[in-house]
Amino acid sequence: MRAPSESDIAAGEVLLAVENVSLSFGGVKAIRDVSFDIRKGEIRAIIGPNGAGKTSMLNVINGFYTPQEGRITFRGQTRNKMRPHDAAAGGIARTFQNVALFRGMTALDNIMAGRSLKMHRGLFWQLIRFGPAMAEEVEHRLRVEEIIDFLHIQHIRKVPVGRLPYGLQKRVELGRALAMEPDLLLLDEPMAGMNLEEKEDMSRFVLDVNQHYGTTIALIEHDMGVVMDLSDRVVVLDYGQKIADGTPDEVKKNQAVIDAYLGVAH
Amino acid sequence: MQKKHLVLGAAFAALIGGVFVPPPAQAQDTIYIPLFTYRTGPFAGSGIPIANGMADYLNMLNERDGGIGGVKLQVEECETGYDTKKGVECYESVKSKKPVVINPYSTGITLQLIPKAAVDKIPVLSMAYGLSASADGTNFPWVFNPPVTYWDGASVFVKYAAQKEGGFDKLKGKKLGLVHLDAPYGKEPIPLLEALAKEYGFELKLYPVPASEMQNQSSLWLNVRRDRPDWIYLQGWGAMNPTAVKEAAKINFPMDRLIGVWWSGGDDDARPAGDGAKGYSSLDFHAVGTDFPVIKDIQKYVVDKGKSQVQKEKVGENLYNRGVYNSMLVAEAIRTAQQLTGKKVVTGEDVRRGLEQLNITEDRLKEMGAAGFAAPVRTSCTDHNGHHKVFMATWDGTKWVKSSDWMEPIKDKVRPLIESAAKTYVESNAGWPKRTEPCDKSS
Amino acid sequence: MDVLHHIFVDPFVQMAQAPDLLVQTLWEGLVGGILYALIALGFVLIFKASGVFNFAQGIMVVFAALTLVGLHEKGVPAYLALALTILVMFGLAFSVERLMLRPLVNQPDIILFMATFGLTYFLIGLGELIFGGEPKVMIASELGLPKGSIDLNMLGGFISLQKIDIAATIIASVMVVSLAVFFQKTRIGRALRAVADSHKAALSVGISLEQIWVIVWFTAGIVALATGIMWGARSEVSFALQIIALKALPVLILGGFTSIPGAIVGGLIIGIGEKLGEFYWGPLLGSGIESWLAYFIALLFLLFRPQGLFGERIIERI
Amino acid sequence: MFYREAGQYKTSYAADQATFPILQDRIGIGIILFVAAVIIPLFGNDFLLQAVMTPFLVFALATIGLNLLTGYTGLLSLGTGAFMGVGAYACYKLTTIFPDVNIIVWIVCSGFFSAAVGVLFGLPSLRIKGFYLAVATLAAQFFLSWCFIRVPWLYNYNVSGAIEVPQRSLFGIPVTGPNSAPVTRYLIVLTIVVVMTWLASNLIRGRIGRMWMAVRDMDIAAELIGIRLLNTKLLAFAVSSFYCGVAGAMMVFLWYGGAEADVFSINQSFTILFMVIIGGLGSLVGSFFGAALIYILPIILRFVPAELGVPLNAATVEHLTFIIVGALIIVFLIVEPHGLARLWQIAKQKLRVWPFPY
Repeated sequence: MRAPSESDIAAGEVLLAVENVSLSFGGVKAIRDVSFDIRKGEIRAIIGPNGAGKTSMLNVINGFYTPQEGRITFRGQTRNKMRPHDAAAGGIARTFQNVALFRGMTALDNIMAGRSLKMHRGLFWQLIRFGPAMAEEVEHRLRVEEIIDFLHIQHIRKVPVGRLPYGLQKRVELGRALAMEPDLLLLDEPMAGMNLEEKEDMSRFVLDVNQHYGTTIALIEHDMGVVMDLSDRVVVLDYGQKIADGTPDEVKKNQAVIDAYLGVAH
Repeated sequence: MQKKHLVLGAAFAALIGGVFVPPPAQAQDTIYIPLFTYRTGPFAGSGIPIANGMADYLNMLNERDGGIGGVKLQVEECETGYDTKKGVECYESVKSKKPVVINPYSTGITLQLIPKAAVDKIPVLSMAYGLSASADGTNFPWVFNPPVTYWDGASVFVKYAAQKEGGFDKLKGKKLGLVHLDAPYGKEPIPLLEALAKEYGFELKLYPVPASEMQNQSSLWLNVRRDRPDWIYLQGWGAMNPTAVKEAAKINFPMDRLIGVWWSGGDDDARPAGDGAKGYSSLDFHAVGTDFPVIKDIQKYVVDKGKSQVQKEKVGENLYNRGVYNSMLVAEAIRTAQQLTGKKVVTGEDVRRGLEQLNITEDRLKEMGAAGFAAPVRTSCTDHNGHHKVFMATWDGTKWVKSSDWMEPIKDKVRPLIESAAKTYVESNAGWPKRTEPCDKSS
Repeated sequence: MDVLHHIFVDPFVQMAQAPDLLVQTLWEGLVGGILYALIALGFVLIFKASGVFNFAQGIMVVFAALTLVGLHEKGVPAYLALALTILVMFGLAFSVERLMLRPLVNQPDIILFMATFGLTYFLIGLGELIFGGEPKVMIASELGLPKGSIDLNMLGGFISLQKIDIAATIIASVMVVSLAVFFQKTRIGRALRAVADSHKAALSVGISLEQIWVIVWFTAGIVALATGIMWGARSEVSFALQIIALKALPVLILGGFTSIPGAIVGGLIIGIGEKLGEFYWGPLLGSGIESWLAYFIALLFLLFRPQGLFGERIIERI
Repeated sequence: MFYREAGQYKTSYAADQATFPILQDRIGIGIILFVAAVIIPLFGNDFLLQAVMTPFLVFALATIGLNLLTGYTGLLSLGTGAFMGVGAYACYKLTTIFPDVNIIVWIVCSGFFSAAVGVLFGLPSLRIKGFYLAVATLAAQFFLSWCFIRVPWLYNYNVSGAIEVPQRSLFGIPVTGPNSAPVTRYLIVLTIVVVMTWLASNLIRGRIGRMWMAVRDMDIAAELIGIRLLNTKLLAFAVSSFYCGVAGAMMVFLWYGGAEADVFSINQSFTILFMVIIGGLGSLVGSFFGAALIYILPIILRFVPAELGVPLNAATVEHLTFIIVGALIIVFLIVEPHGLARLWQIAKQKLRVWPFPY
């Protein structure tokens, strides 16, 4: 089913490595000394109970939070501080737990906005909107239309996203992230609040993205079935600590994971 | 919901459409005098009594004499709120009705109208306000600012201070302060005071009050307290005046050394400070009170008949009488124009000649029922102001009383400054038209 | 070098040489600051309970004072006029809730903010229509407020304390304390605090949201009336006052939009800061810097502490 | 019936991205431009040209300027008046220093000066948001107002402290100063406003416009898709102030013919903000509606009592105008918080299905 075989990934080059990262807000420790890596071409799941620090982990990866300790190596470059737009320029895109679309804009404009980094015509040409500027606009529009076709959202192109149902909003958000043509795509609960059918659609999109574009994906998800089906490897967080890391099957059998999910006292 | 939208849209469209309705046509047998007034806004306190005085005198002429020379006056107020934008709008809206003279009643609006006057052939009468330089009739044939300019006023202040100190030579080393509104109007006297400071060797201290801080002057007056100026000249307007007078009283500044320009001499300017303002003087060029036949006539023909907006007890207050005085000048200019042209219904061009040949003598004042109300006024083709005499009015705790003789401005200092300022104005406005209007022989 | 000397040395030398002027400046700043704080307090009350940034607070000050003086002019005895004015302010609060807030509930902040702009225009027009645009003299003595001043000869000069300013300080303090007690001790007060956190919590106390809005707008109206009386007695009652009300904005920035102590402390900092700035440093720039100094103080402060003096640090989440 | 897009297929993305993709809109705008550029100059009287249309267009341009900042980028500004002032004073200085350069060049160039000042005062916007930012812009407003009075160099040390517009000509026809015909000035204002509106509409539909709206709708997400917040916000300040600056220069040179500092006071800022909100945040066509309603409505209200023969004095009318405008603002916000632009959309939607109810 998947393009790269599991053994490929096992041997594959590391795209992003998280080493000994700790993050705290005031006195509250959100992440404690967590290390793991994401290899090129894989689908990596991050799971854990509520409040385990999963979203904080994604925020650290794309530079929205700066960890107090530890370092992050992305495509061979190590850093411990980065602005989010640098992460985006480096090829990290993401979607959000609570849809973070630009509500006042149409679906098309939202996805086009995802291509801001790839467009270069300056203020003058933008004002004239003629010649090179129009050519650039049309060129990127073509790419965006491909994504729109891919996600089957042609009919809502010109609808302001604030008026769309939740499931479609999630899809538009995925489209916006794809428009950035990222190397690493972070998905924060892409299937939260969806019905079964929508979940299946979304799962297929995630797999297709991984296969078609060869995009590396890190995702947070609560639906264990989805996680086990989709992901190549899983890292489990609980109370900000890593408690397991491995293939879906390994993790499923891990006693610490079972305890965490069943709420055994520490 | 949807119906609401439709109704709103329709109402909006109707309103937009309304503006294209042409203004009603004017009857041709009247003389149209628009009055730009401000009964609203932060300066309404000064604007209301003036507006009442101006309107009441002209209405009285209509009621008593049937207008001027048998022609009814059509008086119409246009509310400016002392806002330049609305003033210009007023001007544009009255322009088509062939006004014979415009009273802008704001220095800001006057400045906008000065260049337009010559083009539209409508004279501008900015009575003792506006651009001092426009007293030069050679360069400003369409603008008039009798009876005095701000520079005359400031020179009288210096003269008065010198008198009290015991001569101009005693001014040397003294400190004279100017508390002024931080706007073109307030800054107007500065060049003259600077020139006089050089001449007589006194030190000039400036205390600007930003328009937004008119009611919040305590730190400024602390500065006054620190500098201890010997005399203070107050060039304020609206809410600034009463606050300044109160603050002066608060720092124990000697009130007899605080002199206001004529626009700082409203009853409402001094009243809030009550007894504290006793001794505060302001310059003036017309009398206060109702003991003049002309004011009595206004009461009889207008106020008592309920044809005025004024509160009865406020007739005769300083700024009310100023409005009356303003309208007297307008009426006399129209009368002069009628004499010069032999026409009954005069135009703006005729009234410009009338304003230029204004000669209100003592006898004429008596005829008007205003003997002792004001000093004679005379203008000429070159001198559109006259630089007439003013006097001091002092607040006695409840009203203004005349407290000095009529004092002549230091005309030989003011006039050259006016001419050079007029020249600068013309030079900086490339293409300023040369005077082409012929000068009438003095009658 | 000379410039640096003027900025960093001269003013302090002056302060030391004429301590009476320094004390007087501080006093003027204190009184000015209290009045700013009172205007800001009205903002805070409403913002806390309804999330509305009430631009009309400044005009409410003028409107309240104008109503009071206007009624007195029409022959109503002073204290009765005061009572009637309070009634008018209640009527205003009631109408605002009924006609403006209720239909606009759940709209974005900027819309409610704009609506209070509309209210400002409306009240300016209404006030001038009923009572006329002339500035009026505050009926301070009729209300039993003291007149005159106490001159203290000390520090090699004199310090003049206006009795009305002393009264303003006392009344403002009493007002703040009673508001604090009201918020802490009474059932309605607790509900008001609850509503700031969660609208449901307020409902559980048994008070409807609508009632709470009427109450806070009414309270803000009374604060406005007190401010109007004080400032009116210092200068006069006129619409020019509304420009000064804008000074409450930097005060709010300093103090935070929801903190009552913040409004007070912010008011004092702005009041004293701008008076000191104008008096000692203003002449360097040709005076009149008071018109923008307060905003610059607030701006500088914001750059270092964006959440205000008493505000909590906001952690952004997504 | 008549207003349908059905049947109008686009065959290229370029056509889909045109300024007016629907034929009827193109016809409509053509008619409006024809009326504005031909009918009004031919048949309008001076009052209509000079006191209604010219100010309306000037305000519309300033409203577009503020709308780019507040409506499209979500940054609240109360300093519009001052930024307009910078444009006016810059234009005055430029034309008095270099009198031979065409005045229209200077009117447009003066926008660069206010853009620079706008960027300077926009710097705090990185750390400050919402109402807090409004205070930063208030600082700009009051500080610049103070400068206009206190820096005599700005008004060439004129004794009056005001700037007076010298006469300047284009092809021998006076375009500024008292001798220029209202119709000339109106046509120049119209041209500048039309061109700049077109440019603005290009801008907001392209990459930069999308970046602005992204920052407005969710700045965090915008940052995570690679938008540099500070640059984007400063660009918005610059372009917005540019528009306001040109509007300010036009206000003084092509409408007032002279001005004192008071013209650019805080009240001007509030007026423009009203226009933006009433017209509709984030709508160019709304900017025109807003400017029309707030500027022209009071003028009409002034005439209404006179036309109906109701004897009201000027002051009462003014008071009533305040009351009505205030009440209208509230009513509009209640009925349609998204401004007149939304009403316009709804009307178009209705037209699309007319005469059927759905």
